[in-house]
Amino acid sequence: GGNNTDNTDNTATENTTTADGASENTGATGGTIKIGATGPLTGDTAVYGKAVQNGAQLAVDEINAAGGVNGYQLEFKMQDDENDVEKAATAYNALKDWGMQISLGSVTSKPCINVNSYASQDNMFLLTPSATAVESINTDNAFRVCFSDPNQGAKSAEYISQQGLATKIAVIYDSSDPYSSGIYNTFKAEAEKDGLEIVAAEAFTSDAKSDFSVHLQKAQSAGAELVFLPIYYQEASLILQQAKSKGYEPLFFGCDGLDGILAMDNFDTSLAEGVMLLTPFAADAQDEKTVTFVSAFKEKFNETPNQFAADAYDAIYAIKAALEKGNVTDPTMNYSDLCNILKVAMTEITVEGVTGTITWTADGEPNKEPKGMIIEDGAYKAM
Amino acid sequence: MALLEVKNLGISFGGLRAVDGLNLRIEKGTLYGLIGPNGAGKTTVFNLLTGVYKPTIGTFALDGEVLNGKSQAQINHKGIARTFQNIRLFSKMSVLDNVKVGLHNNNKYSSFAGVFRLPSYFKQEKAMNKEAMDILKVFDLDKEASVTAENLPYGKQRKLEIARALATHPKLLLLDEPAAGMNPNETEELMKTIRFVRDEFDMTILLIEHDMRLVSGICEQLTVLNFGMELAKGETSEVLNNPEVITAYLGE
Amino acid sequence: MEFISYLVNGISLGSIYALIALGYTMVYGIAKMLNFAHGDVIMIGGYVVFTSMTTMGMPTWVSILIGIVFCTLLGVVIEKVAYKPLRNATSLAVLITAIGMSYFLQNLALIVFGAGGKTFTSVVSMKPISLFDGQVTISGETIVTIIVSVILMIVLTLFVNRTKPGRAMLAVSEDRGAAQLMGVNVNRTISLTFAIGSGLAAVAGVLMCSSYTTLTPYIGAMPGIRAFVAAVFGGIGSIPGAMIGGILIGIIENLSKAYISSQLSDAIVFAVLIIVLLVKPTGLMGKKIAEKV
Amino acid sequence: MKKNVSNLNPLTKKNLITLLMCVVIFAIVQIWQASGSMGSLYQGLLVPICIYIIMAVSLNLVVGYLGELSLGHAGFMCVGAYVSSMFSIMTQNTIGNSLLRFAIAILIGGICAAIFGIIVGIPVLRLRGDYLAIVTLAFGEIIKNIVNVLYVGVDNNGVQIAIENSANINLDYANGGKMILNGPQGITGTPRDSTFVIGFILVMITLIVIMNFVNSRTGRAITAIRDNRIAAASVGINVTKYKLIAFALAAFFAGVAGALYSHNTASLSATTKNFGYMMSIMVLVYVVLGGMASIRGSVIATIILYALPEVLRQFNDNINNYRMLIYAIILIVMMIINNNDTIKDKLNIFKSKFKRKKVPKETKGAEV
Amino acid sequence: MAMLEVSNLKVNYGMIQAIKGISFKVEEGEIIALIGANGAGKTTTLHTVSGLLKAREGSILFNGKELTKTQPHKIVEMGMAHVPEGRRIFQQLTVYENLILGAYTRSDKKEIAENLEMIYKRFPRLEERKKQIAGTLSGGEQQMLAMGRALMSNPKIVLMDEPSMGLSPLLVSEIFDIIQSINKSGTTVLLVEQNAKKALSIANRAYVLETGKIVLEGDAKELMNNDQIKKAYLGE
Ligand SMILES: Nc1ncnc2c1ncn2[C@@H]1O[C@H](COP(=O)(O)OP(=O)(O)OP(=O)(O)O)[C@@H](O)[C@H]1O
Ligand SMILES: Nc1ncnc2c1ncn2[C@@H]1O[C@H](COP(=O)(O)OP(=O)(O)OP(=O)(O)O)[C@@H](O)[C@H]1O
Ligand SMILES: [Mg+2]
Ligand SMILES: [Mg+2]
Repeated sequence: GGNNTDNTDNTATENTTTADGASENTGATGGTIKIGATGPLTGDTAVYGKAVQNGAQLAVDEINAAGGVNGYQLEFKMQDDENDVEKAATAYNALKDWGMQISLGSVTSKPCINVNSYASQDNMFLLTPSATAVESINTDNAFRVCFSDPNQGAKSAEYISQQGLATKIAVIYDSSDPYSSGIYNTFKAEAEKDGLEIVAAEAFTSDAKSDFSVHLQKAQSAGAELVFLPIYYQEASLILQQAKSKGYEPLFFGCDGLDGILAMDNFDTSLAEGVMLLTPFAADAQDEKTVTFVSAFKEKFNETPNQFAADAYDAIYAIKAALEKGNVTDPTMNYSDLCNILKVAMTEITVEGVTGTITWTADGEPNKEPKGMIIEDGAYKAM
Repeated sequence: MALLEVKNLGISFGGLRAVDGLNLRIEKGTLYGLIGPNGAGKTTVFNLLTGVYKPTIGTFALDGEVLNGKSQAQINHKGIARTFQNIRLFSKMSVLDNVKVGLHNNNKYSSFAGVFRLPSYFKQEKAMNKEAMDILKVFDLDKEASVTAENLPYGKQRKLEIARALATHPKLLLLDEPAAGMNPNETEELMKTIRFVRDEFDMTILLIEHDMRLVSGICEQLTVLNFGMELAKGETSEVLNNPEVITAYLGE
Repeated sequence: MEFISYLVNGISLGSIYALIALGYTMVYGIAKMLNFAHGDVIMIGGYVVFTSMTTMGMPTWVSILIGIVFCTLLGVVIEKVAYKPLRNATSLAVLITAIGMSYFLQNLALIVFGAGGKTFTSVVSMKPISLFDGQVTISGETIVTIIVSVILMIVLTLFVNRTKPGRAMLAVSEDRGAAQLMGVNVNRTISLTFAIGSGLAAVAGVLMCSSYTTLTPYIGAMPGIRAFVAAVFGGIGSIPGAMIGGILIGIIENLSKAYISSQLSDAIVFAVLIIVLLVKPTGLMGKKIAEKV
Repeated sequence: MKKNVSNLNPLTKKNLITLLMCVVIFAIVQIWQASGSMGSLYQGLLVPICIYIIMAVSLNLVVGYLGELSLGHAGFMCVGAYVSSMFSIMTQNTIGNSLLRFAIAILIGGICAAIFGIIVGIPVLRLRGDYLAIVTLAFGEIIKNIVNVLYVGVDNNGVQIAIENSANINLDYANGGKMILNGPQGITGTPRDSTFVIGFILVMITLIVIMNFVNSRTGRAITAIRDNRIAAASVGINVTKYKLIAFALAAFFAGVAGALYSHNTASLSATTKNFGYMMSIMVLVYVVLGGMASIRGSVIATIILYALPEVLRQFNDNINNYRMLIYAIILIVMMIINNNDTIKDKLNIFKSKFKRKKVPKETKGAEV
Repeated sequence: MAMLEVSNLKVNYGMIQAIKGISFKVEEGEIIALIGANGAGKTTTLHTVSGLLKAREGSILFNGKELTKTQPHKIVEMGMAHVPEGRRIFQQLTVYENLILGAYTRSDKKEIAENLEMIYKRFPRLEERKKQIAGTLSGGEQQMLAMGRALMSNPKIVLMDEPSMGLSPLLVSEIFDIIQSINKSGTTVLLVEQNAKKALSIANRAYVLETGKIVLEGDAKELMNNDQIKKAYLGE
């Protein structure tokens, strides 16, 4: 099936109009293409979902203001999946009823796997901004903007050994989170190859993620010179604070999950002094693209964007590029036909995004370079 | 051989010797009374005989089989059933179901047969219903068969407890203050019922009661407890005229 | 030496649980309900203090006071609106309503304060104590938390056992009807219990956020459960039990992370709880249930 | 009186109505689906609703009939989900008939969950009241935690199991070795065998089995234990044994629900929300709102409460964005309406106005 | 004006009407007996008077104040005590704590202590067991405790629901003596009893309740000689 014209029971919001209605009403620029995403908008990972929502919305608004894509507009809608696989499927279905033609998949890995299992069945084009697990995009309709877990883990180990940052390394990771444990696993494998010694690998779970005294103590006792933190910034901020209060001062090294730490409300940035991270995006970077994005985002949402927002922003621009590349001029096209065009176009485009210059391989993985960043005086600096 | 043979039975709670070296012999078919002042240890004797408490000393045997140490359920299997001083019904279940729970071990079929409604289910349920109604009739409760137990007035709840205990086909029935909360007429009626049960079901009954009308009316033999120890025992009329019993228990 | 360090860390984690468990056990012991929203009142307390201290720039002690007053009122309002209509319903019905209330508070906070984490500024200015040449440090927050929870434990124990409203609480916890026959105003007593419990939640919120400084709408849920476990561990309704239970849970959690497995520490904490309850079926300090037949 | 004796089961009629209600709902859904006007959202809700009906009805056996508060029901679901999923993945190539494979997977899931129910039940059921509740919660969390550190793979040497680290498992990847359960990453690639029809059949089986069970000798014993443990023991009921039976049966169906769950999603992992205490509590909400010891109530409450926040999705953003807040408020309001004495009284009076005619019939029934 | 005046009282349990419009009066200083068979509605009546149950209709005036709209604890404060059916003692508290809770509405420490002494004198067993957890007392001991607890509030009127239930014959006589003596010292008594003979022998007047209706009332001594009563309630 897969046509979006029969969603009559859909209550229209100001800018929601059915596709065929729009082609008549909006005059010269005809119709809209509907992009949907699922992600946690409630629950304790809501901060990531909200970031994606805002980042994508910003890009959509910018594109529409600049005249849209090939003469038509984009429309974006996000449904809450509570970071739950079952709810993600429901959210995806709700978006389909709404008339979604392109999916941004899910924000988080596990739900994205489930959403993509439906999307691939439907042959719906899927471009997730932020689901890192390998399996999230293991079908030909699916792509992602962020790095995959193995990619990040391996890159981090490589970077640490190449730069000679340390040899004795401790890892603190979230064993209940696929993102975190995924990076840890590949980091570990790569680290062994590169001659790094993991002296302590301490896990925590989402049920007990505020007390890190034991983890830090073990790292310290094992003589770790560098603590690798493949986790998100909210927990990282606690780790930094607790390390400081016990007087433990190793190097801290993280991945893209750490980005956002400086923007936390009331965060004492001196705690993060010297923290290094390997991330494709840094809100404090001084290049023009980033500066415009960050200031537009701040103005619109009164918040500093993190990498989730940046990835989502790039995802929308990538879709725009692919639509243009594939020369999609009919916004009423059904999602399956659209997918056939887009999945070819994706491999042919280059996006100059805020997370770097990106191209895609046919298996959906992005090619882009992470930047090594270090926090100095409360701001990122390229290393 | 006596049906119930209690030898030197005792239990203490902390420092308190609630029952202290009790001896008791009850012949089959007797209506036996256990009386004594409040806190003398009568209910505790029942609790020992039904396995709620384990005795610290002494033994008791039913039909020659020593039962102390066994669980409540096992003791019931062996043939002792009871009622409670503070009524304990299955309060949210119907009157009929209360009695059917009493029949639990007499009309057996497997859980499997129950779930898949095998013929044994229908056969046994039918038999259960019939017997339960018969027992209820004895206590004049058959009209209330479908009433929820907790909505029965107090006196009828007491009767239902007896009916339920009887449904387990005991050899020995222990009744803890069956007439409490009944007026003289109701007590009279209860006495008839108890006698009827004894005769009809060939039952041996041990009962605790403070209502002397009932005690003197139906009990054939008595043991008087005081401070956990035997104060007197023997034929009812004798015991009730015992001066010690009068001062400790009956008053003038 | 490491062991001592783990122990100290465990105690400091446990003291937070203990503080939360005190509030839990009050409501739980008296109103006979699992107030699943307790953890979320703690979270609200954290936000209120954060807002007045950081956003509005009020002095610390004023902020704390505002937090306590706010939470106390919140507790009373919640009780009036959601729990009081269920006074004669089963305790399970109230439990479910409390869960509804928990969802409500979380989602409300999400909308009002946003999903992003905020960093709480510790209200404790005490310097950490350093032992054994700095090998073991005890943070100021820990010391304050322990002192506060011990004081609260004593005050609450005295209150419940020695004062008239306290006695009313005991009566209400056993048999509301009979308590009324003694002249106890059951509604007021339960409201008072909630007021105290929620005030304690505010204190717990402030101290928890001072130790673990990230503030999100969901920070209350998990410590709430841990504190509930602690309260049961110590014996339901026992105030000193809640304190001891909390500290022990903290210690067990940290020692098992340190010496057994950091991944399995949740399982270990719960396993210890199960074992203790099997040996002592009413918790460490719980009264043996007297049930005469 | 004769009539009463021959009428073996005064509850049969009530149960038949419940079953009939389910069949009617099923038929309506089928027609709706066939007409093509049912949106993806609703279609997607069908299997989950079946899953949670099974969960709620089985939990009602423990909470409503046995009278013990269990906060770890999701733990048994977790066992069923993981075991059945692993089974299906391993036998995907050997058992060609997906229906047969799924049937076996469901059975295995249920049985393993029941075994866990017994293992958990033996110590747990000695405790009482809130202590029992917390220990069931604890067991549920332990199951969840263990599943998260478990690594299971297969290769030529058979099934291999390790804990804590994927590196602890030496799989011969070169020769088709495959990691099945990958710690916190969980299981991916379970065949999506669950369908609404299968879900519906399982719901019906669950309902029939549990209804028959509670209306049998065993069920009566269980209800008796709930009402008065000491009295139950006094009439010769082995309290522990019957508690255990109820617990194991409930766990079995939770396992079945778990199998249905895991075969309805492409990725399986154990978090607080699914398989943790949050899910146990969510199911408890259905049970309590539907009414203790009311199977029909559980079914209806599950349908309404599960669908509610999802149905709110299709409204405009003002509603959609606040749907969890709305859900919370509705939940509280429903609880109050259902359980407040004054409101109940008013409702009763209201109802009796409609039922006037029926009253004499009822009294007659009681007198038979 | 009567101390307690109940008129046209109706009480329901759900759909079932348990009290079907009864009226009775208790004058200050009287002992009034309320007798009736099982399920007649005696307990229901007392529960409604002390506010534990809500009346459907009718009024209850206590010293001129309407009780049907008054909360139970206020009623206690007004000077009413209730020895409930089934005793309802606080099982997990000690005997002493139970008694002290009885004096909850009072704050005169010294008089409370005196009152306690008086109770201990009347029920020496309670003094012996003052530290025992009340739930482990024997049935009769619990009955004494329930009685003692109600008297601790120094009430103007006390409602007693079968106070002699479960007591030994010796204690039964004693309980009735006690009732008489507290009555002499100025407490009005509304007494529900199955032991109608004893109850009527100490009461001034009595009411007979049958299935929720008052069927007979009058002077207690006269009722004792009423054949109907003799037959139905005295077992003669
Ligand atoms: N579990 C217990 N713990 C402590 N003391 C107990 C316990 N059970 C009974 N007692 C005490 O043992 C004594 C005997 O109690 P029991 O209930 O047997 O008395 P009884 O003879 O049945 O009295 P009554 O006629 O008043 O019911 C009482 O003093 C009681 O307080
Ligand atoms: N909670 C209840 N729900 C429904 N009906 C009840 C309830 N309590 C009592 N009843 C019914 O109300 C009527 C009056 O009961 P009540 O307890 O007042 O009688 P009573 O005169 O005190 O009897 P008894 O002498 O047995 O104590 C009875 O028919 C009883 O079945
Ligand atoms: Mg006794
Ligand atoms: Mg009564």
